[in-house]
Formats: sequence, C-alpha cells, structure tokens
Amino acid sequence: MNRHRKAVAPWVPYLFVAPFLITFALFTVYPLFQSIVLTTQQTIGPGFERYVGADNFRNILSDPKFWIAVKNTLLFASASVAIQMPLALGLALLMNQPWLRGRSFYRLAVFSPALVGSVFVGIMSAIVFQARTGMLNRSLHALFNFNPDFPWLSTYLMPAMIIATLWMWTGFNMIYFLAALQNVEKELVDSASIDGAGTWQRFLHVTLPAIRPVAGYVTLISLIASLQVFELPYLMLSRLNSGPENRGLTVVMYLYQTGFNVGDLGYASAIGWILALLLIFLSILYRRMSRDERT
Amino acid sequence: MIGALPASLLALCVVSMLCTALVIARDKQEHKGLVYWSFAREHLRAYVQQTESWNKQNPDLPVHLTYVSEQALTDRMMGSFFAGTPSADMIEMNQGPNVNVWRGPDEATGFRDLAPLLRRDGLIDKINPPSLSPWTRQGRIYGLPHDVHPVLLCYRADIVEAAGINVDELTTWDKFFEALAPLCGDLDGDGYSDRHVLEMPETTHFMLVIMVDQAGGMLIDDYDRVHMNSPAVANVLAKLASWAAREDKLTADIPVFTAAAAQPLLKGQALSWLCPDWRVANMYDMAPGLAGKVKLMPLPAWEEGGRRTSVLGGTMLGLPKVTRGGAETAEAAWQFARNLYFSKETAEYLFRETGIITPIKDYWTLPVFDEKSDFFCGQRFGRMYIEQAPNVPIRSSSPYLHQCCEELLSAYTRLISYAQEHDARDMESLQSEAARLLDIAAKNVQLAVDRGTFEEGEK
Amino acid sequence: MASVTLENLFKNYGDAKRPNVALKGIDLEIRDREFMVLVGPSGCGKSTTLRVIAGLEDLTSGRVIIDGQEMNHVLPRDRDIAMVFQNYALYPHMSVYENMAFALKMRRFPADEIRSRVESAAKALDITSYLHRKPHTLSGGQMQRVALGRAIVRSPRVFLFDEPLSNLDAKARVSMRTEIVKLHDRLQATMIYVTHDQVEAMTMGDRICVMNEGKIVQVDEPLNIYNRPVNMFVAAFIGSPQINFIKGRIVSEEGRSCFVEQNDDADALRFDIGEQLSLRMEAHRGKTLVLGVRPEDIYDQRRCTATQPTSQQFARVEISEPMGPETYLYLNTGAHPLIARVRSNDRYQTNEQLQFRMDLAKLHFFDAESGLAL
Amino acid sequence: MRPFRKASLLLGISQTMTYVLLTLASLVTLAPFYWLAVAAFKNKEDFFAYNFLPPGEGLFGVAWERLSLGNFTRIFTELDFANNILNSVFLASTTAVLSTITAAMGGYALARFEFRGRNLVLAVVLTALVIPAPLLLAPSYQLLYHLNLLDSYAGLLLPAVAPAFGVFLFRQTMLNSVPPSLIESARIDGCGELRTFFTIVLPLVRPMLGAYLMISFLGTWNNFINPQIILQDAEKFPLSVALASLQTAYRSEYGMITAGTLVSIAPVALLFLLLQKEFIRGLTSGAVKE
Repeated sequence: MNRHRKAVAPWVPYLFVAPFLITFALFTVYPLFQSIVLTTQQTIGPGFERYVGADNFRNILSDPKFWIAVKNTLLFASASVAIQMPLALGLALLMNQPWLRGRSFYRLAVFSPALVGSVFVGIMSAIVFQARTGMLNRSLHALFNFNPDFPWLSTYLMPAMIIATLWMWTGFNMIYFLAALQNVEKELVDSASIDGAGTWQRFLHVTLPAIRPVAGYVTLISLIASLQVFELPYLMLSRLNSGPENRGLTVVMYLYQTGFNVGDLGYASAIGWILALLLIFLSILYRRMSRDERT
Repeated sequence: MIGALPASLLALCVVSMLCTALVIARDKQEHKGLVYWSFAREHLRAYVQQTESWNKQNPDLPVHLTYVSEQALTDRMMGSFFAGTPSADMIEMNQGPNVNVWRGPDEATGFRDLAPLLRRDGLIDKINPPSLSPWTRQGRIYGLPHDVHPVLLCYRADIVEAAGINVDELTTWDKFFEALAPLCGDLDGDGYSDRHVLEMPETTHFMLVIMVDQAGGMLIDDYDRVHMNSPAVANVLAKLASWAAREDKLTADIPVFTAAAAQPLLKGQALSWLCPDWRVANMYDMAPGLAGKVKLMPLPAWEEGGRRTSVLGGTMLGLPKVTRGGAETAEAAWQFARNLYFSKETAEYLFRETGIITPIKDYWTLPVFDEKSDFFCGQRFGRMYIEQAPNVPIRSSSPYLHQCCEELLSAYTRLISYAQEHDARDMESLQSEAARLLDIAAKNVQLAVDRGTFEEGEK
Repeated sequence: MASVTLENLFKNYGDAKRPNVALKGIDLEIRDREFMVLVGPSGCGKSTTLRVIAGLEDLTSGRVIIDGQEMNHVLPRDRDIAMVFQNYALYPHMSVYENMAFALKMRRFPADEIRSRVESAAKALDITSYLHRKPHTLSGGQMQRVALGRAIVRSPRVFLFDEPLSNLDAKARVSMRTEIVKLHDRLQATMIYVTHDQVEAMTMGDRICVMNEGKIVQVDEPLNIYNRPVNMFVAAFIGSPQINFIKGRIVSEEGRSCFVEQNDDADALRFDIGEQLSLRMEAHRGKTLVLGVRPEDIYDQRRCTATQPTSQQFARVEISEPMGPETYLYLNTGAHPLIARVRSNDRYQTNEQLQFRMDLAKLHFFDAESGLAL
Repeated sequence: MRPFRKASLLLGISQTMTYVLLTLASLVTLAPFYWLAVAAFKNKEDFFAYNFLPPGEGLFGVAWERLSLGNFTRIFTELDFANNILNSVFLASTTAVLSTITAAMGGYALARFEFRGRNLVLAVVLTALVIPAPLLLAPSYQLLYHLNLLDSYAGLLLPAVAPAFGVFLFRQTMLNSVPPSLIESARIDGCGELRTFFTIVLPLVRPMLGAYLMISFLGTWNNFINPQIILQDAEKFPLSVALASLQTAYRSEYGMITAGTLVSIAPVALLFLLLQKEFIRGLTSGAVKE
C-alpha cells in the first residue's frame, strides 16, 4: 500500500490538544470518574467510605429536602429565563434603533452588573434586600409607600433571587440579542414592510425567525447556568442557611452542603449526577430541536 | 512573530510575568512552630500577651495566631479533616453549622478527645458543666469551652420605663408581651407598624432556638434521638407565632447579627432583644447610640418560676489529630491551649473587650465582673450574666442538630402563615398545628438520621 | 518548470466500511509549461485532485510525481508549488506587501531580494499603489491580483488555481481571465487550473481535463472537446447554451435513412439524415440512441444559405432572448423543446411558427444506454 | 401633509419612549453601584441610616463632612489588601493567559485537524460543559491532596488551565472565522504549524481571544470557592477571599466590604473598558453565525 503522507505530521494535532487534554483529563475527567465511584458510597470525607450500592439514589428520591431543592431550582431557572429572555430582547430592540444616541453608554450601563461577579452580587443582595434598612425596600417605601418590612429574605426569597439574577445577567444576554439583531438582513425587513407588514408583524415574521438560532443558544446557556445556580444564594443567605423552609435551597447548594458540610461525598455526587443527567438531556433536546429546524 | 499577537494578550502576559516575579520574590513566612486558627479577631487580640510570653519561653515552638474567617475556617478545617491532611495545631471554632465535625465514630472525628487530658491535669471540675455540652459527644470531650454565653434580655429602658412599666414584675413572657404591647404600633402613620415588643427574626433560627432551649425543649440528644416534636417546643412555637401573626405584630423580623440590625434597635423598632453576653460588644461597636438607653434583665420565663436564661453560640478550642509536627508538638499544643483557656488574664481581657464571661468557675469572683457599666445605665451586667451562668441549658452535639434548627425555623414560618390565615389568638388550634408541623419536621430529620450508616454502630 | 504526473490516484474520505470515494483512479500527465484546466460539476473530484497535488490532502493510493520525483511523502511547503484559492486566502491582518512577502520570509530570503521580487510582481500585476493597504480595503478583483502576486513572487515549479475567479463579478472575471492567460504566456510555467465554468475552461486551457464522479472523462484540447465529446456528459457540460438531446432511432424508410424521434406524439421529429450519415450510422440502425445538436447548428430556414445537407422541421417560438449579436430561441416542436442560437438579424414573435433546419454534418449521436459517442 | 405629520408625531413619541425606557433601565442597573460607591465612604453609623448620601448642611444638602476615606485606609492598613490585590492580579492574569492559549490551541485542533480520537475528545468536552462544577469539587480536592498541591498556586492554576467551555468557544470561533484555505495557504507558503497558529490563526480569532481573556480573567478574579478551599496560607489569598472574610462572627465590616468591593471592581472595569469592543464581538462570534 502506498500511503500518501498527510499535509501535516500526524503528531501535530496532538501537539495542539495536548496542553488542554492532559490537564483536562487529570483535573476534569479523572475526578468525574471518581465521582461516579463515589455515588455508590457513603463517606465522611475522603477518609471514611462505605459501599452502599444504589442506596444513595434511593435515599435521594425519598428525601423531601432534595425535592424542595429541585422545585426551587426549576422555579428559579424557568422564571429567570422566562423573564430574562423577553427583557433582554426588548432592551436589545430598543437599543437597535438606528437613530439612537448614546448607545454605547446604555449598553455599558445595562451590561455592567455582569462584571461584578456573583460573589459580590450575593453579598450585596444580602444587604440590598434587607427589610427596612435595605436599599430596595427603603427606595420602594419612599417612592410608593411600599411595606418597609417586606420580607424579601424570608417569604419572598425566590423572587429576590430572581431579581438579583435578572439584574446581573439581563444586560449580558442583551449583548447577544443586539448582535443578532444587527445581523438580521435589512433587505428582509424592508421587503416585509413593502409587503405591508406592520411593525409587530415584521418583528414576528422576519426579525424573530432570523434571531432564533441565537435566541435558542442564549436560552440554553442561561437555562443550564441557572439550573446550576449556587454562589448567589450561598452568599446571599451567607452560607449554610438555606432560608426558612429551605426557600433558598437549590440543587447545587444541597450538593455542596451534603458534600462539604456533612462530608458525604457519595450523596453529593449522586445529587450531582442526577442534575448532570438532566442537563445532558436538556442539551440533547436542544440539539435535536435546532437540527430539526435546520432541515 | 510576536507582532502579530493581539496587544491584550501581550499586555496580560507581561502583567502575569511581572506578578509571578513579585510573588516568587515575596518573603515566605515560615510556619515553624504551632499554628493557631481563630475565626474572631477579637479573641486573638486577647491572646497576644499570653502568646508573646509563650514564644519567649519556647523559641523552638512559637505560636502563630492566625485569623481565618468563619466560612473559610469551616471549609478548610472540614476539608483537612475529610482528607486527613494537617491544618492547624489549634483551632478555635464557633458552634453552629459545623456540627458535622461530630459525624461518625471517634476515628472519623478530626479533633482529639481531651477528656483524658482534662482528667489527668485535674481541670475538668473547674469548668461550668453546661458549657462543655456542645463539645461533648457520647462521653468524649473534643474541645475546651471558651465561654458560657448566657442570655439576658436587653430592653429600651428609656421607652419602657418612661411608660411607667416595672420590668421586675414581668416574670413570664406572657406578662412581658401584655405589658409592652400598648407601646407598639404604627408611630409615623404610614400604615406599617414600626414598634414591636421583641426582636424575633423570621429568617434565621438562632433566636428561636434560644427560646426553645430556655423552655427546656431539647431538639435532638447526643445519641441522635429526635425530640423536637415535644409539647414544650410546640408551646413555644405557638406563642411566638401568635405574637408574630397578630394584626399588631408584636415581634420584629429584624436581620439580626448584621450591622443592619443596629439601625432598627436605635430607632426603637424593637423594644427588647435577646442578648447573649457576646452581643454586648456588638452593641458597643454597632450601636454606640444606645448607651444609657438600655438595660438588661433576666429572660421572662415560659412558666412562672421557670428558667430565666438560655444560651446561644459558643466557641471551643480543639486540637486536630493530624498536625504537621505530629506527636512531638501535640503535647505542646495542649500546654498552650490549657494555659490560654485557664488563664485569669484572658478571662479578664475577654470580658472587658467583648463582654464574654469565662466558663472557669474560679474566676467568676473577679472584681471586673462587678464593675458598673455606663452603657447599661449603671448596671453591673457582668454579675448579672454570671448569676445565670450555671443555669444555661444543656445542648446537644448531634451532627443533625443543625438540620433540626432549620426544620424548626421552617415549622415556625409555616405556623406564622397558618396563624395569619386563621385566628392568631386561638392558642389551642395553634398548638395542635405546631405539633403537627413539628411531627413533620421530626420525620424529616429522622430520615436523615436513618440514612447515616456510620452512626449505626453507636446506637 | 515542471511536468506533473498523476498515477492511479484513489482517495477515500470514508473508511473501508462506509466508503466515500472522491477519486477513483485518476491518471493524468500534465506537460511542462502546460496550462491544464480541470473542469467538471461540483463534487467531481477536481478540487480534491488539485489538493492532492498540493499535498494538502493525503491519498488512499496512487502516486503524485512532479518532475520525475515522487511527491507522496513531501510536505506541501517542500513541493515548490504555489496555490491560488477561491476566497483569495489573504492573511487579513497583514498588508498586501506582507502577504506577498510572507512565503519568501518563511524561506529566509534576504530582505532586498524579497523587496525586489515583491515590487516587480506588484508592477506586473499593477498593484503597486496599494502595497501597504490591508486586504479588507480591496475589491475582489484587487484581492485576487494580490493572491496571484503572492504566487508569482515564489516562482514555483507549478501553479495551482482552485476556482480563483468564481467569487468575482462578471466584469472582473473576464479581465482576470485574460490576465492569467497573459501571465502564463509570460512566465511559461506549468499551471493547473480548477473551475466549474466551461467558458473559463475553453478560453484558458491548453488542454482541458473533464472530470465526473471521481474519474477523468476526457482530456483534450478545448476545440476537440467541444467538437468531439466522448460522451453525453462532456457534450452537455461544455457549450452554452447547452446541447439539445433528442432520443430516437434511425430507421429505413423508402430506402432512405431517417431519424425518428422516440415519441408517440404526432409532432415527433422525423427527418432524412442523408447519405453520408446514413453510411456512418449503418451499424446502429434500429437501436435507441440520442441525437445531440448544438444550438448554433440549428438555423432559421429563411436565413439558411448552407450548402451542406440539412434537415427541415417546424417549431413554435416560445421565447426569444436577444443577446446582442445573436439571439437564443427557445423553440417547441410540439414534442419537445429545443434551443437554437441564431443571428440577431431578424425579430421573432412569441408563438410564431418557424421552419428550422439542422446541420446534418454537425449532428452527434450517442448510445442511449452508455452515453458514449458513436 | 397631514398623515406625514401624524407619522412624525408617532415617531417622536416612540423615540421619547425609547429614551425613557432605556434611561430607566440604566438607572435600575446603576443604582446599586451608586449605593455601593456612596456606602464605601460612609461611617458605620450612617451605613444603614441613610439609603444614599447622609443629608446635612453642605452642598446639595449633603453632609459631606460625614463621608471619609476611612474605610479605604482601613482595608489597606488593617488588612493585607495590597498583597491580596497582587495575588488576585497574579492569579487572574496568569490563568487568563494560560487558559486562553490552551483553549485556543485545543479549539483549533478540534476545529481544523482530523485525528484519531477527535470525536471522543469533542464528546467529552461537550459533556463536561454541563457538569455542575461543585460535583468535581470533592474528588478534585482529593486529587490535589494526593498530588501535594493543596495550599499552592499550582493547585489553583492547573485545574483552571483546562476549561472545557473555552475549548468549546474557540472551536466554534475557529469554525466560523478561520477559513481552511488560509491555513493551507500558510502551509504551502512554508510556514510551520506552530508558527501558523501564532501568526495566522490567533490574529484571526482576535475578538474571541479578547473576549476569552476577559471571561477567564473575570472568572478567576471573582472566583472565591476554589481559593477558599484550596489555599490555607493567608498570604496567598486573593481579593475575593479576603473580602468575604470581612464578614466575621461578631460583626460584618460592611464599610470595609463595600470599600474593598469598589477597589476590586476597578481593575476589571478598567480591563473591560479596554477590551469592550473585542469582548462584545468575541462573545457573539461563537453564537451568532451558524
């Protein structure tokens, strides 16, 4: 057989992936496998482990606290994505007006919270949402005579968390939508208006379908990120407290608590894998849907 | 070749290399000797003198006092216990969420059992017995108690006494609430109540647990048996919920323990608040404006003649089993810890700086505790706390304690909603609802207890 | 300068189980200084062949020989070739000068040598005035000139062109076409040029290699390809408008040979093919075959001054497209459509009945089954 | 004439509405920053006493004399803040540079090379994208312990060097904006593979490079759980850990927390202003084009 030599030496691709692959294999893939092993164990830290088979999964399914975490996480994710996407799109549409002046200022203003990081948003939310003395209640009371003791951090913990997330990420997603809108072919919009489509119809039938791939991508990323929400409630509730009636308990927070405070790495890994499977399922679903759309 | 690369990458490269050089060039602190972690700067300040004299006498094993924030301390301590890696030689930790330190059999616990040492050195009887309880697990003592933390009630003497109320007569909570309720309500006319009888946060369980402890309602015992669904606990919850849910809301949901709490107290939003000894320093610092306006009193009892105090929080000094120095430094660490915790100077300093009273009974006679305080209108508050110190309730060291507290808080908030929807003054229905909610709570905790396979052998 | 020999090239993109064969035994000899055009529809393997020559693609089997040297194991950069890409492949962050100098710099040419080479190439291509501009400020035609310049400065043994004009507008395409031809004349270099455009193939190539489905169909000089296509594929691919195909048979009628369209329709074509053709097609009498007639070999009866034998038929004009000097007539005989290319002397009305003739000497016949020319 | 005037009136209203809405949105997003900035200058007593500036006799009815730099001087004198800043800059810039280069190289290989095992690597990367990070915290801690990397910068840097997300982003970008013909052209021009990567490919993905540097810098800068768990020695602490440790058992130093937050936002804000254009273009280059 007369093998023709490739355009590049066969080791070249490996040279490029090697730095990534080696560290990735060591610090991601290996611990990942380790975590699978852990799901069959109950531990007190890495030192004490006992094989329990499928007990972890069985216990999780009958653990009311886990289901509260699931409920909270789903509520948080669906609400924040459902509000965030239209809001981000709306802002992007406003900012996409050709005659708008000061666009870069508005863009920067709306985007700026994403710079701060969820650590600071968490700490800040803990102060801002406080009853009576917090900035939010104080402002709302001054403006609308709103209840100054409104319990954001207890009864309305979930809305408070959603508001904090909206504040933080809406501008970030708006950037994606803005870029997508600027990529919509002007001819399409023009031809639609010649065809007699009103503003709303143009948006519905031309603009929206054109930005759909981006919208899908942004929605998926936001959904995955918000299903993994952890740092925000962790710092907002200052650590272990998951709020009254566990109102601030999310799946990843429960994972962290059981793993790092209780020390049961097995239980934590099992929780993590349940979440991971859900996320994998979601992204497969998304890929299916976007593939169907293309064909 | 370099010219083609984006400036941002190059700039960061330069910054990175520069910082690397600086970080490498930086002097390395040598941690020879014993490392002492504490979560509180205030404590460390009290130990400086002792440490300096120790270091003079033991130049080979100097002690390094290190402040580590509570979160970081818990994370790192648990991390090193779990991994079996050395952390510090002495760890001063706060009672609270880190109850999981006590999970599993003794071999799984990161701290040394100090009971044999305490007995050997004849020290065990010097300590106020209830103060040992949070650090005692099934007969083993894992830490030296730092404090007693009895709880008194702090009240706005300026307002209460101006209204002609004599607090000495208010021996039970019922009487207390009844007497002070008329002072409360909407003062500025915006439609929202801005004066309440008692600070009782609905977001954290700490104050709630004080009340339950005072009433003698132990949540869970040392052998992980759940008792939280007892009538005593139900009674406390029902009463508190009744006061919280009334249309003239008598308890104030204030974010306690934060600087934010000081403002409502200054403004008189709460007429009284539960005040463990350590909160005194907190008030000095956060609300100096309260000086001369507040007084302390023993807690009103739940029943006539009942306990007039409770307990909240606590610090212990533990000696981790795994250390860098191994067995050689272990005895030195014990020496240092014992000297520190059983020292008169430390006891005095701590009280002066933070209001915390010592668990060493011998020192309770020190004159410092009889000094009059201007902050508390001339009261000898040290003495008041010490009088209650022997009466503080016994506490559990169950690893499930924290979960019990959380479940208790959940039951409480649910009960408040129930009371708001029904009749907030119908104690009978509130009590039965409280009992029902507590049964659920107890069942949830029991589920977690049953899950644990490591504790099985101990039962 | 160099010759290029391709020996039995096979290229399988898939694997043994799921083959995806792009080249199925390519044998081709490109002579020194020749301008060879590889042409064919997309997916025919012409670009793959070019990339194999460049060394950008590995082979499943076969040999690539440049100037007698086997190149299979030589890296692209060591083959001494230059390639011009469809999308110009200019480095966007480098100026025109830097783009042209890049390959020389990589080969460690001395700086003054680089400068003189780039400048003379720029002068030849008339791009001196924008040597210091970045590619994105240039028009498509200008960019392709730069790409050409980049190839020229190297003075490689072989130039490879991968559809270099297909991204250009019509006008630029025509001017670049002549530019490249002139370049070939001046440099006297071996050039291999891939295109799907038969006009480029006809006008530029010394020889044309028509490819289809991974195989070479015909290699010949342009006019030979046009006049003597080896099969229906080549006949159809080369020539615009496309050749007309009519399926039918040659039958004997009253002692004469007639072509009869295979169609039940009353208007089916039927005409006498004359003696000469009759003799030539003797062997194929009665078989189903395909008649090919190029549009320019169909005449309007009124304008026909031809002395050569012709057929005579009627058709209806469906559309006439005046192209300037000539007009394309879309005719319908009633049985099927035909395209004719006639002089623009006359005006044609839609639906006008037209009598037309076909040049019998220029008729092509193909086997209906194999498609091969008869 | 009339319908025209009506149309322009409508346009005027919608323009005004747009400005009003955008200004409102900006106010909502900026208000907490304003609060933060003001709070950093307030003393303990005023911190929660007033929402924004304390009212007084001074200019604009503000008690300027009650504001001070006290919180700032305290973070630098009472804490080792300068050292924390150095640590943060070191960690963030080194992580950003290293992870950007490895991610770009990996993404390039996955997008533009054929090699055995590529699809496997790709599948693992895609899976890793949806793995919740805390799931790896426990086994990673164990691993770092066995590698003797606890309480070392290497223990923080090495795991951060292999970002699945970065490789994914760079692969997308490479597919979109690095035409294969350019690489082939470089190959024919005699350019080595590494050189092609650094001189041809990297400049082509410049926006993504800027964006990813930013993302990675920001992520490390704000990361707090990993350094908190992995580092033991206070001298090695980055800003985030130092700031979080201001929330102590007996009191939370909110004045110092806000001042520290303000100081720690400044470098990222500066970096963002510098990289803004590339960041926004790069961020979208992975998603917008198909």
